[in-house]
Amino acid sequence: MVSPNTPETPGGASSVSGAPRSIHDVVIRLAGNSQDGIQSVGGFLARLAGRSDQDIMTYMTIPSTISGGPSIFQVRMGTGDILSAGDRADMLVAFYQHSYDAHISSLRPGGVLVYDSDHVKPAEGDNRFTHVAIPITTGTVEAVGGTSKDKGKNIYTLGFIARIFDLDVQKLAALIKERFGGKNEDIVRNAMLAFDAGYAWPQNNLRDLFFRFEAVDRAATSGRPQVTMDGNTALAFGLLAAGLRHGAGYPITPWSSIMETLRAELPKYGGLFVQCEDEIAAISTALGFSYTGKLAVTGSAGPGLSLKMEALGWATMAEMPLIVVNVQRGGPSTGMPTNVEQSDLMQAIYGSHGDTPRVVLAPKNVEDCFYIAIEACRIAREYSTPVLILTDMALASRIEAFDEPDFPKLMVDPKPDLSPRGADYKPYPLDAITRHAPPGAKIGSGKYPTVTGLEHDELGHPTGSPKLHMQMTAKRREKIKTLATTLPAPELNGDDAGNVLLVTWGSTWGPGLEALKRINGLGLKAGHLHLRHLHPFPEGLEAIFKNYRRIMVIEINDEGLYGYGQLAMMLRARYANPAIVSITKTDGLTFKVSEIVAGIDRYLEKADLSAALAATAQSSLAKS
Amino acid sequence: MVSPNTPETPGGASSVSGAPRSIHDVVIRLAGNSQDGIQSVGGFLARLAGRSDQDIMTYMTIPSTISGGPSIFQVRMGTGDILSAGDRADMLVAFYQHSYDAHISSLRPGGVLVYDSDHVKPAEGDNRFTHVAIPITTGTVEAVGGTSKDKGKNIYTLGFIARIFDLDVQKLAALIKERFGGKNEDIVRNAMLAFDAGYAWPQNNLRDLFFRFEAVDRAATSGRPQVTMDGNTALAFGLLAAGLRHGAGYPITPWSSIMETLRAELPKYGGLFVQCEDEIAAISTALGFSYTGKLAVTGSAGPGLSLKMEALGWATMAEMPLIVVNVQRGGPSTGMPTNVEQSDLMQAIYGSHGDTPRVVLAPKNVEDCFYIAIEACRIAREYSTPVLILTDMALASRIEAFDEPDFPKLMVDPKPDLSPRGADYKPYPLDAITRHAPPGAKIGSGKYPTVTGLEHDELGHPTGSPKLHMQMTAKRREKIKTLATTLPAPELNGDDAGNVLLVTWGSTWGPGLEALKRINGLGLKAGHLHLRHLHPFPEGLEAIFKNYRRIMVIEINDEGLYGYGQLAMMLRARYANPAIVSITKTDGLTFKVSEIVAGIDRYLEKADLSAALAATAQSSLAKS
Amino acid sequence: MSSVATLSAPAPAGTPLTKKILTADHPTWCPGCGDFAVLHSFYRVLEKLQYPHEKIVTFAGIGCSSRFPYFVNTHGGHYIHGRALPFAAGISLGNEDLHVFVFGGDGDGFSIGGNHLVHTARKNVRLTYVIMDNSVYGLTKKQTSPTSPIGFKTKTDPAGAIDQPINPMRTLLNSGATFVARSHATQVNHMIDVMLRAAKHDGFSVVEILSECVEFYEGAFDASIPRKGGTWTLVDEKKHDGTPEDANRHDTSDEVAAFKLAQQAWPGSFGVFYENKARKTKNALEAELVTKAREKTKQATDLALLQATFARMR
Amino acid sequence: MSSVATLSAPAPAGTPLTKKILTADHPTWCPGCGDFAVLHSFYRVLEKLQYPHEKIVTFAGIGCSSRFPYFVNTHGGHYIHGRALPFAAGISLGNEDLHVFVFGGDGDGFSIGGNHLVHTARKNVRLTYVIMDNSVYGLTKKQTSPTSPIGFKTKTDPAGAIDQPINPMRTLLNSGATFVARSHATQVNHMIDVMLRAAKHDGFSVVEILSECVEFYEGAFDASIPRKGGTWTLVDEKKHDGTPEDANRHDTSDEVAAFKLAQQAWPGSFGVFYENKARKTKNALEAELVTKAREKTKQATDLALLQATFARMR
Ligand SMILES: Cc1ncc(C[n+]2csc(CCOP(=O)(O)OP(=O)(O)O)c2C)c(N)n1
Ligand SMILES: Cc1ncc(C[n+]2csc(CCOP(=O)(O)OP(=O)(O)O)c2C)c(N)n1
Ligand code: SF4
Ligand code: SF4
Ligand SMILES: [Mg+2]
Ligand SMILES: [Mg+2]
Repeated sequence: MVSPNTPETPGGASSVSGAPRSIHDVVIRLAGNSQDGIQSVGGFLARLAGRSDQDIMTYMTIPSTISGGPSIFQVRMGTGDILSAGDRADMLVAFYQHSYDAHISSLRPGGVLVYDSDHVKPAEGDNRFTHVAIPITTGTVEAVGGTSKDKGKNIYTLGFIARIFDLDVQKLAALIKERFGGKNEDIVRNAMLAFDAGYAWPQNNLRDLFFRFEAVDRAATSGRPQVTMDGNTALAFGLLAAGLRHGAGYPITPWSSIMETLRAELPKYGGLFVQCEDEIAAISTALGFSYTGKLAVTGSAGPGLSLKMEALGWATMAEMPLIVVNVQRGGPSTGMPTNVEQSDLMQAIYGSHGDTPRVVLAPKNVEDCFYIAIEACRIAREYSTPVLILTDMALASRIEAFDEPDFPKLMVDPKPDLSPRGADYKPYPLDAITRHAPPGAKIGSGKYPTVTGLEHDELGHPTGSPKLHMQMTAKRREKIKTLATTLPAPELNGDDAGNVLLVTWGSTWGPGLEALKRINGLGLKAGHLHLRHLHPFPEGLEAIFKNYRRIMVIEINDEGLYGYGQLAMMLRARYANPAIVSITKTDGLTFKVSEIVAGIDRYLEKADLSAALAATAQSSLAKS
Repeated sequence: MVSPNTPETPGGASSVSGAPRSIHDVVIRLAGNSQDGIQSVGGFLARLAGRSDQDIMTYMTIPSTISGGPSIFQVRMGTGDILSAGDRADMLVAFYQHSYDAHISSLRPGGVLVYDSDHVKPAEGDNRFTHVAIPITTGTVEAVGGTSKDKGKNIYTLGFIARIFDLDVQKLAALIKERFGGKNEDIVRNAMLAFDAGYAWPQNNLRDLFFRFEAVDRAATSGRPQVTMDGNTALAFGLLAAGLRHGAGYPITPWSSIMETLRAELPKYGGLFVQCEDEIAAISTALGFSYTGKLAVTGSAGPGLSLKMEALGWATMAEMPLIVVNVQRGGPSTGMPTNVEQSDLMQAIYGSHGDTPRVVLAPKNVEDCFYIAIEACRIAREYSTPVLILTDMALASRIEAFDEPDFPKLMVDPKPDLSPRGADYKPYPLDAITRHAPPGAKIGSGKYPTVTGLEHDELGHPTGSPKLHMQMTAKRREKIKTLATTLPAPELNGDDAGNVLLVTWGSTWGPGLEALKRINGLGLKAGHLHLRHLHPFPEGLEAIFKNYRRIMVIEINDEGLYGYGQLAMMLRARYANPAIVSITKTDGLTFKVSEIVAGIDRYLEKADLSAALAATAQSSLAKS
Repeated sequence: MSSVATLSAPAPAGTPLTKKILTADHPTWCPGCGDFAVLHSFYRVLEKLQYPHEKIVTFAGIGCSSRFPYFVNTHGGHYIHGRALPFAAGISLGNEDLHVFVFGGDGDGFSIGGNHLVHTARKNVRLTYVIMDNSVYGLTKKQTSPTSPIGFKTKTDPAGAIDQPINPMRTLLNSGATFVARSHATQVNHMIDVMLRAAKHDGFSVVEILSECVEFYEGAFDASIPRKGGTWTLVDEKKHDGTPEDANRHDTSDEVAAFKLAQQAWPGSFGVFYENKARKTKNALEAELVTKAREKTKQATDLALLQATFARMR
Repeated sequence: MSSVATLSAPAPAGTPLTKKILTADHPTWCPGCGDFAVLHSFYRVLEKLQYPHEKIVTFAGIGCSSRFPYFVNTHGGHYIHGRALPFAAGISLGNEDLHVFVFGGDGDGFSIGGNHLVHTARKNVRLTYVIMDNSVYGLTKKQTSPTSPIGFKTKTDPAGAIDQPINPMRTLLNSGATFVARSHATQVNHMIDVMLRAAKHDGFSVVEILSECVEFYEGAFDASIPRKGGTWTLVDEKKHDGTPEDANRHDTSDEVAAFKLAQQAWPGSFGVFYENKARKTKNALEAELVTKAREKTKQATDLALLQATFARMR
């Protein structure tokens, strides 16, 4: 069984011997109700993959009803890089009829349908898939007794999945014990009973459903063990590693889990996180922390970000360092709170009134959520500026495995500088980047500084001077331009010249890169550029762009009044290059590789493909 | 005495006979303290000009101290179009030494310095100017008695100005009586005494300072009498003429005077204006009014606009009509509250999270403040959308004369449509522009509509459907694109092809057009395009742009990280045309014509000018 | 526009408003959520009032409780978090014929919306506001709310809440609201009574209803549920019957007495704490401004007014 | 970070803080503005307190009164309109050694900032907040404020204000502030006394000062100025001397009594209305969370903590 996402994998032929068939990766979709704890099955598989040096990515939907209800958890695991959650499933596990009805279409032809024969009746004579009937409910009941069956079903399922994919049972058992360890013995025992029952079941029934992941050595990697977590967790711990110890926020999906993690963790590090009455109070309190020399974080999702625009403008004017996290969701307004979108970029850059240059970064995957948080803190401190991190709903909630960070190397010491300042100290020197003297620091001149949102002179006192307004506006702009000159060259994949350059930002990195492989595989000369730094841009993009006939910017937002998305707008304005075009969508879901490929196809002309390839490429592009 | 702003005017030679010399227009700067009531002198001159079918423009500075202090009032009056307040003054009236010191540099060489000889000692032997010493203070005291001298000085000044420029004394006297009419008789008498004394004074002293404005017939005009007012007043009455009867706001300079006018006027029209606790409550209350079918206005300046971004996003999502006025001032943050800037354009378009297409308009002068308000109301109603009006501090406070509007033609009837809706009524039809049924309207189907900020189906009920999010996002975008197709072609002045196209928006219209005349006068083939519709753009700009070698966008904001201003950014992104460049500044003052010309000069190459003109043009461009 | 304030008369003979007619989408609330009972009671209140269907408006902010308008088949909507009151003020002042009801939660009303409550209430804008207080943030899945008691464990206070909560009744009394009552989602008849009185009050009326969040704060209000061993105490209102015992009864016009009720130990009493029938509504005050202004201008037409004003600016 | 709450000791022997040292820019206020006296009194308070110069922070929002920090030579700043309190909470919670003072006006504090007042106060964040109430918007040149009395003519109420104003003292008491006092800009010694007590209070202390805007609301507070025929009534605080007359004196720990003071007819009394020395500050509560957490983790280093956490996520 080979994932359609990786056509190049050598699929072993079916064997009656029961010897496992070798696979590269697999996409399993579990469809049930949120009460069934299918998320935890995904969690176990994810952590197992992590501990087995396999790569993994998960994807889930949150029911729109408050009271729970239909929900899915999709896990893609395998060896080598996993770049997206997979366009379609290789295996679907359906717990209920409604799960089957809603998700059978997501199963690829030739895929395996596993269903709870106690609840589901698949369509008669549908021979597109391998049907596997398992009495999940009764099987669980028999194993653990009627009482806690709903608890058991997910673990039972984990059992037969472990058997089918020849997973490491010792490690799984260990994970289960860790997970339920805290609770009383029975729970652990019940869980193991359910697991064993599920594991035992297939042996006598599906000899021919038996797979094993190809072994690949991860020599290339750090050698440090892998950890698995979602993007919000990674981001929160990135802030901790960066020495950030203070924050303030107000709950909103999908930002809340970051503030909840920080609220729970910070006291251990001697810090604190304040839940405020609203988002305006939150950014204000965070700025108060930063003012005392303790770089602080605030964050939210769209609606909350809109409320922070005035205070954020103050931060630029007063040149106060601050980290602002925006976990993007479907907009506008309350929009689609549990869907993904990348439609807050323009606001991040231009949402405040006046000329307010500020820094905007975006992580490309879960691991990058950790590292971008560290970079954001460094930039905020070095340039005394607010830094926005634009992550999104998809990164926030999905689980990935990545190498444990090299903490001893990374850790930053958070101490504020309260040393006395010299007699010549000025908060807003025209000839240098602002370095605030926090309260508590003696000022040699005896003249204490004022931070302010009014235009000001070098000492922070208000001014109506046209000259000073010009100079201070330039000061605030130039420091961000200086930052631009220090940014690393962006990641460039594939051909360094050709017909097409795919440009991505944020979580479209994975599908974008996978799409590149797909079209390269089809013989199209193309590259892929990913931007983590969205404002300011790194230098040298122009030189890269000129090597491609078309620059296609892929983003999850609207084409707008003039036919391009938000990053595309920024790039077109800066480079006035008509070759920059857009591939956008607004369905609130992450990009499927096939959608990107279809988008590319729309822009291609025969001429783009060598005579030889034209036929195949064109057609297969269109099909794929 | 000829204004440097109009080189082509034929200046008559000095005459001893006392016969007046003919002039085209004059720039008078009155410099004193805000307590001296010099504004009212400006006011009188402005209204006189209005009543004399002369054109006029005023300009004033507001002291940054709360307690008043140094202040100026500059008035430019004359025949024909007055496009800017004038780069330099032809006459300076200095009340105090500090006034003289601060403003003598603004007087053009050859200009006339009038100073209060009781307070001012001009520099010894400075023969750049005609010095005229008038004992304004003692002169006033003698005329009206010591008591109320500070009150009288300004009227005394008005007197000698009337004499020097041969102004219509009857009309002035009438204006003075109207102004002080309400108060007791003494005040009117004292005022007239002061006026007469001032008027009498020059006769015996400055025979050779005697001017008269050229007569020009205003056949071209509507024939309706002129009115004189500032931009905020014009905007407020434009809203009234458009049938707007409801509003809500929170005070902030320079928006306050609009809400104050509306609060005072609306009850007469059966409407009301609510002062709210903050800007968020204000836009919310205004949206509540609009929801009942009564189109409403809210407004503010930068800081308040930043607070409205979340609710404004709701207005786009719920498709609720609304007028939002932003009287732009110096930013960012609290910035420079009494200065002008055009730095809120990007926020107006992109300040809310998510994809929130909305309409943005900007008036070009005081008269246009009136007409753009009417257009904004029409668009808001027709497209059920929020419309932002970006005016600015300069337009808000300066006085201009313009033809009284043709009210019978203009008036709009504000009645909301409460008629019963058919059984097929839907608030958010996918195939038509939303027409809300206000509460009070019966719904035939018996299914009452919900307005919401969540993504929704055609009946306004929440949805998580990817398809509907795509369709509704398109619905919100397409209606604005439809509006774009209906917009009138923008105003194009000068050559319709050539080296340079000047592009302006908002209050830079006047200086931009005057700059065009200047460079045309120097033989440079150039045009001037003014945009009143900033989002969406009118169609056909590309066709215009291609007729010029360089498109220079003139705006009062920062060049940004990449070297262009905010409108330039929008145009570069849309047309990906590298010929679009920027002329920006951030000194918080309106553009001087000479600054624009210098800006143009920086971009010009010899090649841009015919061999013949090269020398003159180049040099004079540089000099002017 | 704004005519002098009057509550419009019941619907003319015709199909009466029934729960069936008033029912819209099926509520997405968790089974057992207290909000169901509030919704049911509201249907009953509208059945009793029989306002013209098209003149009823149901509005809300954001939260589980704020989903209310989707479940009531009237004109209405779902605004942004915490700002429903100023929006509703616009509705009430924009059209005198409407009956405006606002629903929301403790976070929506006391946290982000706290200031709008005060200013809408002090202005006495005519509308009825119902707060469904579950002492937790429900929709966002269990964070501390301004009414969460100290020690309550939430995702934002894993060690238990430490900040002193607000006293909701005291806050409502201080806001300047002219009708302030308290009820409980387990007491349907009581809810109907107070909501009915609130709706009939000519001014800003507010009802705080303890409505349990079974998902994230089970048992929050057991102390006031008899069948769970709690005590249910009603406010004993003055009957003005001149009897001696009446002297000790609660005078709903007495602010200090109301303040003392609000200061009672948990779970306190339920019923109407305060009622001020004298204060004019903002609706009426603005209408008077219009009347005065129109008299001054001798009912001049809009056109005449504008022309006269501009003539003065010649 | 946050060590357990303590007010830091007076400056070590050295140059004492004097008005001269504390004076910064010359105030841009109108001649005769009440705020001058408040500024003068504040200098005197700092002279008495002798905190280390660098540990004093003066912050404000926007308004005439909020220009205060420019005129005081300490660390400080000028934030956005109405939000100075949450900013100041960050300062106070961010560094325990600081002495944080916030100044602002009635519009800044009761209109746009009203909700922040409540939530910063109920959390009892340690700082001192001084409201200079002139019952008008000064900086924006005479619009109605939430404390403007009915009938007061302003640019936004040319026919006179019609909305019921808030009762500032009642609002402050209800906010949950643990020290609430009232003073008057014409009574310098009284201002110094109450501001001094406010500064020494270990918690959220707030002082409302009637400070006349001579430019836009002349004579606003004459009713409490003896030389203008007004009456100046002091709060008669309990001396706890066991004397019979002491029984009738005001007990600053009695909320109901304080509420009654707030309900007095204009111009009412001046002095300390309420004081709660028992309630813990948020500063202390957060510090306890840190202490408990650090004990649980046996004072592990940040590095060790992070490594252990990630090990659990393998
Ligand atoms: C501006 C903004 N901030 C935050 C949120 C997220 N949010 C939605 S509802 C809610 C609070 C819900 O609590 P409550 O008002 O008590 O209603 P409940 O769900 O408990 O009924 C929050 C924080 C939002 N939608 N908008
Ligand atoms: C967000 C925002 N809204 C409005 C303003 C304009 N503004 C500045 S100060 C002020 C109110 C001033 O009144 P108050 O707080 O009483 O201070 P005072 O000037 O009377 O001392 C207002 C509305 C602003 N600066 N920012
Ligand atoms: S989460 Fe709580 S408040 Fe929300 S619906 Fe469920 S039970 Fe009700
Ligand atoms: S306007 Fe009023 S408050 Fe402001 S400085 Fe002048 S007197 Fe003081
Ligand atoms: Mg709640
Ligand atoms: Mg004030």
